[in-house]
Amino acid sequence: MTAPMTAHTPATVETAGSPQPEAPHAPYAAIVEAPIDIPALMARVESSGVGAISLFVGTVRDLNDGQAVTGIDYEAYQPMAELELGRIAREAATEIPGIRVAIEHRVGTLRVGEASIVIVAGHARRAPAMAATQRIIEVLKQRVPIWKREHYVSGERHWVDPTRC
Amino acid sequence: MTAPMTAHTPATVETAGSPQPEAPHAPYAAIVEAPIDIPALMARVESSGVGAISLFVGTVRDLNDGQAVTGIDYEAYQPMAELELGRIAREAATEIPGIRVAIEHRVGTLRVGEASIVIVAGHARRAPAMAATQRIIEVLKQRVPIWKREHYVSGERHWVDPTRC
Amino acid sequence: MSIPVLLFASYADAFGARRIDVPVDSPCAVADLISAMRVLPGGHVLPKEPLVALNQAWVTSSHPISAGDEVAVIPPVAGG
Amino acid sequence: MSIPVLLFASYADAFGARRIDVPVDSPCAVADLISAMRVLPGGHVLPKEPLVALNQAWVTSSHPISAGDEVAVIPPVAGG
Repeated sequence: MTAPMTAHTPATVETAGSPQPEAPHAPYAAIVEAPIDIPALMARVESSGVGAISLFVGTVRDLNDGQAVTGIDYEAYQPMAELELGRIAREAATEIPGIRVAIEHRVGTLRVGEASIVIVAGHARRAPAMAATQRIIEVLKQRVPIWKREHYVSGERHWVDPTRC
Repeated sequence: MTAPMTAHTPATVETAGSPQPEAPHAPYAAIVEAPIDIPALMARVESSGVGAISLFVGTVRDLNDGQAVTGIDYEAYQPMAELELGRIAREAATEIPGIRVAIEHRVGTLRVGEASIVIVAGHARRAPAMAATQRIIEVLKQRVPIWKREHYVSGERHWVDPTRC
Repeated sequence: MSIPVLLFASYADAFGARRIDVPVDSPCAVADLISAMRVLPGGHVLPKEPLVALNQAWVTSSHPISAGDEVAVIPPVAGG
Repeated sequence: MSIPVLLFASYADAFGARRIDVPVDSPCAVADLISAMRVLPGGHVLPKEPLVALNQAWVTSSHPISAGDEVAVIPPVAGG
Protein backbone atom coordinates (compact mmCIF):
# COMPACT_ATOMS: atom_id res chain seq x y z
CA MET A 1 0.00 0.00 0.00
CA THR A 2 1.38 3.38 -0.97
CA ALA A 3 -0.50 5.98 1.03
CA PRO A 4 0.61 9.57 0.37
CA MET A 5 3.07 10.97 2.87
CA THR A 6 1.59 13.53 5.19
CA ALA A 7 2.08 17.25 4.63
CA HIS A 8 3.29 19.42 7.48
CA THR A 9 4.75 22.90 7.83
CA PRO A 10 5.76 24.54 4.54
CA ALA A 11 9.49 24.37 3.91
CA THR A 12 9.74 28.02 2.99
CA VAL A 13 8.68 30.86 5.22
CA GLU A 14 6.07 33.25 3.94
CA THR A 15 6.88 36.94 3.88
CA ALA A 16 5.82 38.98 6.85
CA GLY A 17 3.45 41.85 6.05
CA SER A 18 6.02 44.44 5.07
CA PRO A 19 5.51 48.21 5.14
CA GLN A 20 7.81 48.46 2.10
CA PRO A 21 6.03 47.15 -1.00
CA GLU A 22 9.37 46.99 -2.83
CA ALA A 23 10.92 44.54 -0.33
CA PRO A 24 11.76 41.21 -1.98
CA HIS A 25 8.97 38.66 -1.62
CA ALA A 26 9.85 35.34 0.03
CA PRO A 27 8.26 32.73 -2.24
CA TYR A 28 5.72 30.42 -0.63
CA ALA A 29 5.64 26.74 -1.62
CA ALA A 30 3.84 23.88 0.08
CA ILE A 31 2.55 20.33 -0.35
CA VAL A 32 -0.96 20.15 1.09
CA GLU A 33 -3.61 17.49 1.69
CA ALA A 34 -6.68 19.74 1.89
CA PRO A 35 -8.31 21.29 -1.18
CA ILE A 36 -6.27 24.27 -2.38
CA ASP A 37 -7.75 27.62 -1.33
CA ILE A 38 -7.10 29.67 -4.47
CA PRO A 39 -8.15 33.11 -3.12
CA ALA A 40 -5.91 32.56 -0.07
CA LEU A 41 -3.00 31.63 -2.33
CA MET A 42 -3.62 34.73 -4.49
CA ALA A 43 -3.60 36.89 -1.37
CA ARG A 44 -0.01 35.75 -0.72
CA VAL A 45 1.24 37.61 -3.82
CA GLU A 46 -1.01 40.65 -3.61
CA SER A 47 0.74 43.94 -2.97
CA SER A 48 0.08 47.57 -3.80
CA GLY A 49 2.87 47.39 -6.40
CA VAL A 50 1.34 44.40 -8.22
CA GLY A 51 -0.55 45.18 -11.44
CA ALA A 52 -0.79 41.68 -12.89
CA ILE A 53 -1.41 38.26 -11.37
CA SER A 54 -1.10 35.10 -13.44
CA LEU A 55 -2.47 31.79 -12.16
CA PHE A 56 -2.10 28.26 -13.42
CA VAL A 57 -4.47 25.63 -12.06
CA GLY A 58 -4.00 21.96 -12.91
CA THR A 59 -7.15 19.88 -12.50
CA VAL A 60 -8.00 16.19 -12.73
CA ARG A 61 -9.71 15.45 -16.03
CA ASP A 62 -11.85 12.51 -16.94
CA LEU A 63 -9.79 11.29 -19.87
CA ASN A 64 -6.09 10.52 -20.32
CA ASP A 65 -4.53 8.74 -23.29
CA GLY A 66 -7.99 7.66 -24.37
CA GLN A 67 -8.88 6.04 -21.04
CA ALA A 68 -11.77 7.21 -18.85
CA VAL A 69 -10.34 8.38 -15.51
CA THR A 70 -12.43 8.54 -12.33
CA GLY A 71 -9.80 9.95 -9.94
CA ILE A 72 -6.08 10.26 -9.21
CA ASP A 73 -3.94 9.42 -6.17
CA TYR A 74 -1.10 11.94 -5.85
CA GLU A 75 1.88 10.80 -3.80
CA ALA A 76 4.91 12.91 -2.89
CA TYR A 77 8.32 12.47 -1.32
CA GLN A 78 6.93 15.18 0.86
CA PRO A 79 9.92 16.94 2.44
CA MET A 80 11.95 16.90 -0.78
CA ALA A 81 8.96 17.91 -2.92
CA GLU A 82 8.40 20.93 -0.72
CA LEU A 83 12.10 21.83 -0.79
CA GLU A 84 12.22 21.46 -4.57
CA LEU A 85 9.08 23.58 -5.06
CA GLY A 86 10.72 26.25 -2.92
CA ARG A 87 13.95 26.05 -4.93
CA ILE A 88 12.03 26.44 -8.18
CA ALA A 89 10.15 29.44 -6.79
CA ARG A 90 13.39 31.08 -5.65
CA GLU A 91 15.03 30.43 -9.03
CA ALA A 92 12.08 32.19 -10.69
CA ALA A 93 12.48 35.10 -8.27
CA THR A 94 16.15 35.38 -9.17
CA GLU A 95 15.50 35.29 -12.92
CA ILE A 96 12.47 37.59 -12.80
CA PRO A 97 13.21 40.48 -10.41
CA GLY A 98 10.16 41.73 -8.55
CA ILE A 99 8.16 38.52 -9.02
CA ARG A 100 6.00 37.30 -6.12
CA VAL A 101 5.27 33.56 -6.18
CA ALA A 102 2.98 31.21 -4.26
CA ILE A 103 2.62 27.49 -5.07
CA GLU A 104 0.61 24.65 -3.56
CA HIS A 105 0.58 21.07 -4.80
CA ARG A 106 -2.04 18.79 -3.33
CA VAL A 107 -1.50 15.11 -2.50
CA GLY A 108 -3.97 12.33 -1.67
CA THR A 109 -6.92 11.06 -3.66
CA LEU A 110 -8.49 13.69 -5.95
CA ARG A 111 -11.75 13.46 -7.86
CA VAL A 112 -12.28 14.65 -11.44
CA GLY A 113 -12.38 18.46 -11.51
CA GLU A 114 -10.33 18.99 -8.34
CA ALA A 115 -7.17 21.11 -8.45
CA SER A 116 -3.87 19.28 -7.94
CA ILE A 117 -1.57 22.25 -8.48
CA VAL A 118 -1.99 26.02 -8.26
CA ILE A 119 0.80 28.43 -9.18
CA VAL A 120 0.31 32.16 -8.61
CA ALA A 121 2.72 34.86 -9.78
CA GLY A 122 2.31 38.59 -9.20
CA HIS A 123 4.33 41.40 -10.78
CA ALA A 124 4.03 45.08 -11.61
CA ARG A 125 3.69 44.09 -15.28
CA ARG A 126 1.86 41.42 -17.25
CA ALA A 127 4.62 39.71 -19.24
CA PRO A 128 6.85 38.75 -16.28
CA ALA A 129 3.85 37.46 -14.30
CA MET A 130 2.75 35.20 -17.17
CA ALA A 131 6.30 34.07 -17.92
CA ALA A 132 6.76 33.04 -14.29
CA THR A 133 3.75 30.69 -14.10
CA GLN A 134 4.71 29.11 -17.42
CA ARG A 135 8.31 28.59 -16.40
CA ILE A 136 7.40 27.21 -12.98
CA ILE A 137 4.88 24.62 -14.20
CA GLU A 138 7.34 23.34 -16.80
CA VAL A 139 10.22 23.01 -14.36
CA LEU A 140 7.95 21.55 -11.68
CA LYS A 141 6.92 18.72 -13.99
CA GLN A 142 10.59 17.84 -14.53
CA ARG A 143 11.96 18.13 -11.03
CA VAL A 144 9.46 17.72 -8.19
CA PRO A 145 9.19 14.17 -6.75
CA ILE A 146 5.44 13.67 -7.06
CA TRP A 147 3.66 10.75 -8.72
CA LYS A 148 0.11 10.07 -9.77
CA ARG A 149 -1.87 6.87 -9.99
CA GLU A 150 -4.92 7.07 -12.21
CA HIS A 151 -8.14 5.23 -11.39
CA TYR A 152 -9.92 3.90 -14.46
CA VAL A 153 -13.58 3.05 -14.99
CA SER A 154 -12.51 -0.61 -15.19
CA GLY A 155 -11.38 -0.45 -11.57
CA GLU A 156 -7.71 -0.67 -12.54
CA ARG A 157 -5.18 1.80 -11.18
CA HIS A 158 -1.88 2.64 -12.82
CA TRP A 159 1.05 4.86 -11.94
CA VAL A 160 1.57 7.40 -14.73
CA ASP A 161 5.01 7.29 -16.36
CA PRO A 162 5.54 10.45 -18.48
CA THR A 163 8.81 9.03 -19.83
CA ARG A 164 6.80 6.40 -21.72
CA CYS A 165 4.58 8.91 -23.57
CA MET B 1 -18.70 64.64 -15.38
CA THR B 2 -18.03 61.31 -16.94
CA ALA B 3 -19.59 58.67 -14.73
CA PRO B 4 -19.12 55.09 -15.94
CA MET B 5 -21.98 53.69 -17.94
CA THR B 6 -23.99 51.08 -16.10
CA ALA B 7 -23.53 47.39 -16.76
CA HIS B 8 -26.53 45.21 -17.50
CA THR B 9 -27.11 41.76 -18.91
CA PRO B 10 -24.01 40.14 -20.45
CA ALA B 11 -24.00 40.32 -24.22
CA THR B 12 -23.11 36.68 -24.62
CA VAL B 13 -25.12 33.84 -23.23
CA GLU B 14 -23.44 31.46 -20.85
CA THR B 15 -23.51 27.78 -21.71
CA ALA B 16 -26.29 25.72 -20.21
CA GLY B 17 -25.11 22.84 -18.03
CA SER B 18 -24.59 20.28 -20.75
CA PRO B 19 -24.58 16.52 -20.29
CA GLN B 20 -21.96 16.26 -23.04
CA PRO B 21 -18.59 17.57 -21.81
CA GLU B 22 -17.34 17.75 -25.39
CA ALA B 23 -20.06 20.22 -26.49
CA PRO B 24 -18.55 23.57 -27.59
CA HIS B 25 -18.43 26.09 -24.76
CA ALA B 26 -20.23 29.40 -25.31
CA PRO B 27 -17.72 32.03 -24.12
CA TYR B 28 -18.89 34.31 -21.31
CA ALA B 29 -17.93 37.99 -21.38
CA ALA B 30 -19.32 40.83 -19.30
CA ILE B 31 -18.70 44.37 -18.08
CA VAL B 32 -19.51 44.53 -14.37
CA GLU B 33 -19.66 47.16 -11.63
CA ALA B 34 -19.33 44.90 -8.59
CA PRO B 35 -16.01 43.36 -7.50
CA ILE B 36 -15.16 40.42 -9.74
CA ASP B 37 -15.92 37.04 -8.13
CA ILE B 38 -12.93 35.02 -9.33
CA PRO B 39 -14.06 31.57 -8.09
CA ALA B 40 -17.44 32.10 -9.77
CA LEU B 41 -15.72 33.06 -13.01
CA MET B 42 -13.47 29.99 -12.80
CA ALA B 43 -16.53 27.80 -12.30
CA ARG B 44 -17.79 28.95 -15.72
CA VAL B 45 -14.94 27.13 -17.50
CA GLU B 46 -14.75 24.08 -15.27
CA SER B 47 -15.66 20.80 -16.92
CA SER B 48 -14.72 17.18 -16.43
CA GLY B 49 -12.64 17.40 -19.62
CA VAL B 50 -10.60 20.37 -18.40
CA GLY B 51 -7.10 19.61 -17.10
CA ALA B 52 -5.64 23.11 -17.09
CA ILE B 53 -7.04 26.53 -16.18
CA SER B 54 -5.08 29.70 -16.83
CA LEU B 55 -6.13 32.98 -15.23
CA PHE B 56 -4.98 36.52 -15.79
CA VAL B 57 -5.93 39.14 -13.20
CA GLY B 58 -5.19 42.81 -13.79
CA THR B 59 -5.07 44.88 -10.61
CA VAL B 60 -4.72 48.56 -9.79
CA ARG B 61 -1.19 49.32 -8.68
CA ASP B 62 0.06 52.25 -6.70
CA LEU B 63 2.58 53.51 -9.24
CA ASN B 64 2.37 54.31 -12.96
CA ASP B 65 5.02 56.12 -14.99
CA GLY B 66 6.66 57.19 -11.76
CA GLN B 67 3.53 58.79 -10.31
CA ALA B 68 1.88 57.58 -7.08
CA VAL B 69 -1.65 56.40 -7.92
CA THR B 70 -4.42 56.21 -5.32
CA GLY B 71 -7.21 54.79 -7.49
CA ILE B 72 -8.57 54.50 -11.03
CA ASP B 73 -11.93 55.32 -12.64
CA TYR B 74 -12.73 52.80 -15.37
CA GLU B 75 -15.26 53.94 -17.97
CA ALA B 76 -16.67 51.82 -20.80
CA TYR B 77 -18.79 52.27 -23.89
CA GLN B 78 -20.71 49.54 -22.15
CA PRO B 79 -22.75 47.78 -24.85
CA MET B 80 -19.93 47.84 -27.40
CA ALA B 81 -17.30 46.85 -24.82
CA GLU B 82 -19.35 43.79 -23.90
CA LEU B 83 -19.90 42.91 -27.57
CA GLU B 84 -16.20 43.32 -28.33
CA LEU B 85 -15.16 41.19 -25.35
CA GLY B 86 -17.54 38.51 -26.60
CA ARG B 87 -16.11 38.74 -30.13
CA ILE B 88 -12.57 38.37 -28.79
CA ALA B 89 -13.60 35.35 -26.72
CA ARG B 90 -15.26 33.72 -29.73
CA GLU B 91 -12.23 34.39 -31.92
CA ALA B 92 -10.07 32.63 -29.31
CA ALA B 93 -12.52 29.70 -29.31
CA THR B 94 -12.24 29.46 -33.09
CA GLU B 95 -8.45 29.58 -33.11
CA ILE B 96 -8.02 27.26 -30.10
CA PRO B 97 -10.49 24.36 -30.44
CA GLY B 98 -11.78 23.07 -27.12
CA ILE B 99 -10.99 26.29 -25.21
CA ARG B 100 -13.49 27.49 -22.58
CA VAL B 101 -13.34 31.22 -21.85
CA ALA B 102 -14.85 33.53 -19.23
CA ILE B 103 -14.01 37.26 -19.00
CA GLU B 104 -15.18 40.07 -16.74
CA HIS B 105 -13.97 43.67 -16.91
CA ARG B 106 -14.98 45.91 -14.05
CA VAL B 107 -15.93 49.59 -14.42
CA GLY B 108 -16.34 52.35 -11.85
CA THR B 109 -13.87 53.62 -9.26
CA LEU B 110 -11.34 51.02 -8.11
CA ARG B 111 -8.91 51.25 -5.23
CA VAL B 112 -5.28 50.09 -5.33
CA GLY B 113 -5.16 46.27 -5.27
CA GLU B 114 -8.64 45.74 -6.74
CA ALA B 115 -9.03 43.62 -9.90
CA SER B 116 -10.11 45.46 -13.05
CA ILE B 117 -9.97 42.49 -15.43
CA VAL B 118 -10.10 38.73 -14.98
CA ILE B 119 -9.65 36.35 -17.92
CA VAL B 120 -10.11 32.61 -17.36
CA ALA B 121 -9.34 29.92 -19.97
CA GLY B 122 -9.82 26.19 -19.47
CA HIS B 123 -8.59 23.41 -21.76
CA ALA B 124 -7.71 19.73 -21.63
CA ARG B 125 -4.04 20.74 -21.91
CA ARG B 126 -1.80 23.40 -20.45
CA ALA B 127 -0.32 25.15 -23.49
CA PRO B 128 -3.63 26.10 -25.17
CA ALA B 129 -5.07 27.36 -21.87
CA MET B 130 -2.05 29.63 -21.26
CA ALA B 131 -1.94 30.79 -24.88
CA ALA B 132 -5.61 31.80 -24.70
CA THR B 133 -5.29 34.13 -21.69
CA GLN B 134 -2.18 35.73 -23.18
CA ARG B 135 -3.82 36.26 -26.55
CA ILE B 136 -7.04 37.62 -25.06
CA ILE B 137 -5.42 40.22 -22.77
CA GLU B 138 -3.29 41.52 -25.64
CA VAL B 139 -6.21 41.84 -28.06
CA LEU B 140 -8.46 43.27 -25.36
CA LYS B 141 -6.03 46.12 -24.73
CA GLN B 142 -6.14 47.01 -28.43
CA ARG B 143 -9.84 46.71 -29.18
CA VAL B 144 -12.20 47.07 -26.22
CA PRO B 145 -13.58 50.61 -25.69
CA ILE B 146 -12.65 51.10 -22.06
CA TRP B 147 -10.73 54.02 -20.56
CA LYS B 148 -9.09 54.70 -17.25
CA ARG B 149 -8.55 57.90 -15.30
CA GLU B 150 -5.85 57.71 -12.68
CA HIS B 151 -6.10 59.52 -9.37
CA TYR B 152 -2.78 60.87 -8.13
CA VAL B 153 -1.65 61.72 -4.61
CA SER B 154 -1.66 65.39 -5.68
CA GLY B 155 -5.43 65.19 -6.17
CA GLU B 156 -5.09 65.44 -9.95
CA ARG B 157 -6.87 62.97 -12.23
CA HIS B 158 -5.81 62.18 -15.78
CA TRP B 159 -7.15 59.93 -18.51
CA VAL B 160 -4.46 57.44 -19.52
CA ASP B 161 -3.45 57.57 -23.20
CA PRO B 162 -1.43 54.44 -24.09
CA THR B 163 -0.69 55.89 -27.56
CA ARG B 164 1.50 58.53 -25.89
CA CYS B 165 3.71 56.04 -24.01
CA MET C 1 -28.19 66.49 -41.86
CA SER C 2 -27.10 66.24 -38.22
CA ILE C 3 -25.34 63.21 -36.78
CA PRO C 4 -25.60 62.43 -33.07
CA VAL C 5 -22.15 61.35 -31.82
CA LEU C 6 -21.40 59.55 -28.55
CA LEU C 7 -18.31 60.73 -26.65
CA PHE C 8 -16.44 59.18 -23.74
CA ALA C 9 -13.67 59.84 -21.25
CA SER C 10 -11.19 62.54 -22.43
CA TYR C 11 -13.30 63.37 -25.52
CA ALA C 12 -16.41 63.88 -23.39
CA ASP C 13 -14.33 66.19 -21.19
CA ALA C 14 -12.94 68.13 -24.20
CA PHE C 15 -16.27 68.61 -26.00
CA GLY C 16 -18.06 69.17 -22.69
CA ALA C 17 -20.77 66.58 -23.41
CA ARG C 18 -21.30 62.83 -23.65
CA ARG C 19 -23.34 63.30 -26.84
CA ILE C 20 -23.15 66.05 -29.45
CA ASP C 21 -25.01 66.69 -32.71
CA VAL C 22 -22.64 67.36 -35.60
CA PRO C 23 -23.94 69.04 -38.80
CA VAL C 24 -22.66 67.34 -41.97
CA ASP C 25 -23.50 67.22 -45.67
CA SER C 26 -25.29 64.15 -47.02
CA PRO C 27 -23.96 61.63 -48.07
CA CYS C 28 -21.34 61.52 -45.33
CA ALA C 29 -18.36 59.27 -44.59
CA VAL C 30 -16.57 58.87 -41.24
CA ALA C 31 -13.78 61.20 -42.45
CA ASP C 32 -16.31 63.95 -43.20
CA LEU C 33 -17.78 63.67 -39.72
CA ILE C 34 -14.33 63.93 -38.15
CA SER C 35 -13.51 67.01 -40.28
CA ALA C 36 -16.71 68.65 -39.07
CA MET C 37 -15.87 67.81 -35.44
CA ARG C 38 -12.37 69.33 -35.66
CA VAL C 39 -13.78 72.88 -35.96
CA LEU C 40 -16.06 72.51 -32.94
CA PRO C 41 -14.92 73.64 -29.47
CA GLY C 42 -12.82 70.76 -28.12
CA GLY C 43 -12.06 69.43 -31.60
CA HIS C 44 -8.34 70.06 -31.12
CA VAL C 45 -8.08 66.87 -29.00
CA LEU C 46 -8.84 64.63 -31.97
CA PRO C 47 -5.74 62.83 -33.33
CA LYS C 48 -5.05 62.44 -37.05
CA GLU C 49 -7.17 59.28 -37.31
CA PRO C 50 -9.48 58.96 -34.34
CA LEU C 51 -11.09 55.60 -33.56
CA VAL C 52 -14.70 55.41 -34.71
CA ALA C 53 -17.39 52.82 -34.02
CA LEU C 54 -20.59 52.52 -36.05
CA ASN C 55 -23.40 50.53 -34.46
CA GLN C 56 -20.92 49.23 -31.87
CA ALA C 57 -18.36 47.88 -34.33
CA TRP C 58 -15.06 49.43 -35.47
CA VAL C 59 -15.03 51.16 -38.88
CA THR C 60 -12.40 52.92 -40.99
CA SER C 61 -12.48 56.55 -42.15
CA SER C 62 -13.98 55.78 -45.58
CA HIS C 63 -17.05 54.06 -44.12
CA PRO C 64 -20.38 55.78 -45.00
CA ILE C 65 -22.66 57.01 -42.22
CA SER C 66 -26.43 56.70 -42.61
CA ALA C 67 -29.19 58.44 -40.68
CA GLY C 68 -30.01 56.34 -37.61
CA ASP C 69 -26.53 54.84 -37.20
CA GLU C 70 -25.13 54.80 -33.66
CA VAL C 71 -21.85 56.71 -34.04
CA ALA C 72 -19.14 56.88 -31.37
CA VAL C 73 -15.83 58.75 -31.66
CA ILE C 74 -13.52 56.96 -29.30
CA PRO C 75 -10.43 58.06 -27.37
CA PRO C 76 -7.35 55.80 -27.25
CA VAL C 77 -8.52 52.70 -25.37
CA ALA C 78 -6.89 51.73 -22.09
CA GLY C 79 -8.71 48.65 -20.84
CA GLY C 80 -7.22 45.79 -18.90
CA MET D 1 27.65 -1.79 4.75
CA SER D 2 23.87 -1.55 4.29
CA ILE D 3 22.15 1.52 2.81
CA PRO D 4 18.52 2.29 3.71
CA VAL D 5 16.72 3.38 0.53
CA LEU D 6 13.35 5.20 0.36
CA LEU D 7 10.96 4.03 -2.35
CA PHE D 8 7.76 5.58 -3.68
CA ALA D 9 4.84 4.93 -6.00
CA SER D 10 5.59 2.26 -8.65
CA TYR D 11 8.99 1.42 -7.10
CA ALA D 12 7.42 0.87 -3.68
CA ASP D 13 4.90 -1.44 -5.38
CA ALA D 14 7.63 -3.33 -7.28
CA PHE D 15 9.96 -3.83 -4.32
CA GLY D 16 7.02 -4.43 -1.98
CA ALA D 17 8.18 -1.86 0.56
CA ARG D 18 8.54 1.88 1.09
CA ARG D 19 12.01 1.41 2.54
CA ILE D 20 14.57 -1.32 1.89
CA ASP D 21 18.07 -1.98 3.16
CA VAL D 22 20.51 -2.61 0.32
CA PRO D 23 23.88 -4.32 1.05
CA VAL D 24 26.80 -2.58 -0.75
CA ASP D 25 30.59 -2.49 -0.53
CA SER D 26 32.21 0.58 1.01
CA PRO D 27 33.01 3.11 -0.47
CA CYS D 28 29.86 3.26 -2.58
CA ALA D 29 28.62 5.54 -5.36
CA VAL D 30 25.02 5.93 -6.55
CA ALA D 31 25.73 3.63 -9.53
CA ASP D 32 26.91 0.85 -7.17
CA LEU D 33 23.73 1.11 -5.13
CA ILE D 34 21.60 0.89 -8.28
CA SER D 35 23.55 -2.19 -9.47
CA ALA D 36 22.93 -3.86 -6.11
CA MET D 37 19.20 -3.03 -6.32
CA ARG D 38 18.82 -4.51 -9.82
CA VAL D 39 19.36 -8.09 -8.53
CA LEU D 40 16.76 -7.72 -5.74
CA PRO D 41 13.16 -8.88 -6.29
CA GLY D 42 11.46 -5.96 -8.10
CA GLY D 43 14.78 -4.61 -9.42
CA HIS D 44 13.66 -5.20 -13.01
CA VAL D 45 11.53 -2.02 -12.89
CA LEU D 46 14.57 0.23 -12.63
CA PRO D 47 15.37 2.05 -15.89
CA LYS D 48 18.92 2.45 -17.20
CA GLU D 49 19.53 5.58 -15.14
CA PRO D 50 17.00 5.89 -12.35
CA LEU D 51 16.52 9.23 -10.61
CA VAL D 52 18.27 9.40 -7.24
CA ALA D 53 18.06 11.96 -4.46
CA LEU D 54 20.58 12.23 -1.65
CA ASN D 55 19.49 14.19 1.40
CA GLN D 56 16.53 15.51 -0.59
CA ALA D 57 18.50 16.89 -3.52
CA TRP D 58 19.05 15.37 -6.97
CA VAL D 59 22.42 13.65 -7.60
CA THR D 60 24.04 11.90 -10.57
CA SER D 61 25.19 8.28 -10.72
CA SER D 62 28.82 9.03 -9.81
CA HIS D 63 27.92 10.73 -6.53
CA PRO D 64 29.36 8.98 -3.42
CA ILE D 65 27.03 7.74 -0.70
CA SER D 66 28.05 8.02 2.95
CA ALA D 67 26.62 6.26 5.97
CA GLY D 68 23.75 8.34 7.34
CA ASP D 69 22.74 9.86 3.99
CA GLU D 70 19.02 9.89 3.23
CA VAL D 71 18.84 8.04 -0.10
CA ALA D 72 15.74 7.87 -2.31
CA VAL D 73 15.47 6.03 -5.63
CA ILE D 74 12.73 7.84 -7.48
CA PRO D 75 10.30 6.75 -10.22
CA PRO D 76 9.65 9.04 -13.20
CA VAL D 77 8.00 12.13 -11.71
CA ALA D 78 4.48 13.10 -12.74
CA GLY D 79 3.55 16.15 -10.68
CA GLY D 80 1.40 19.01 -11.81
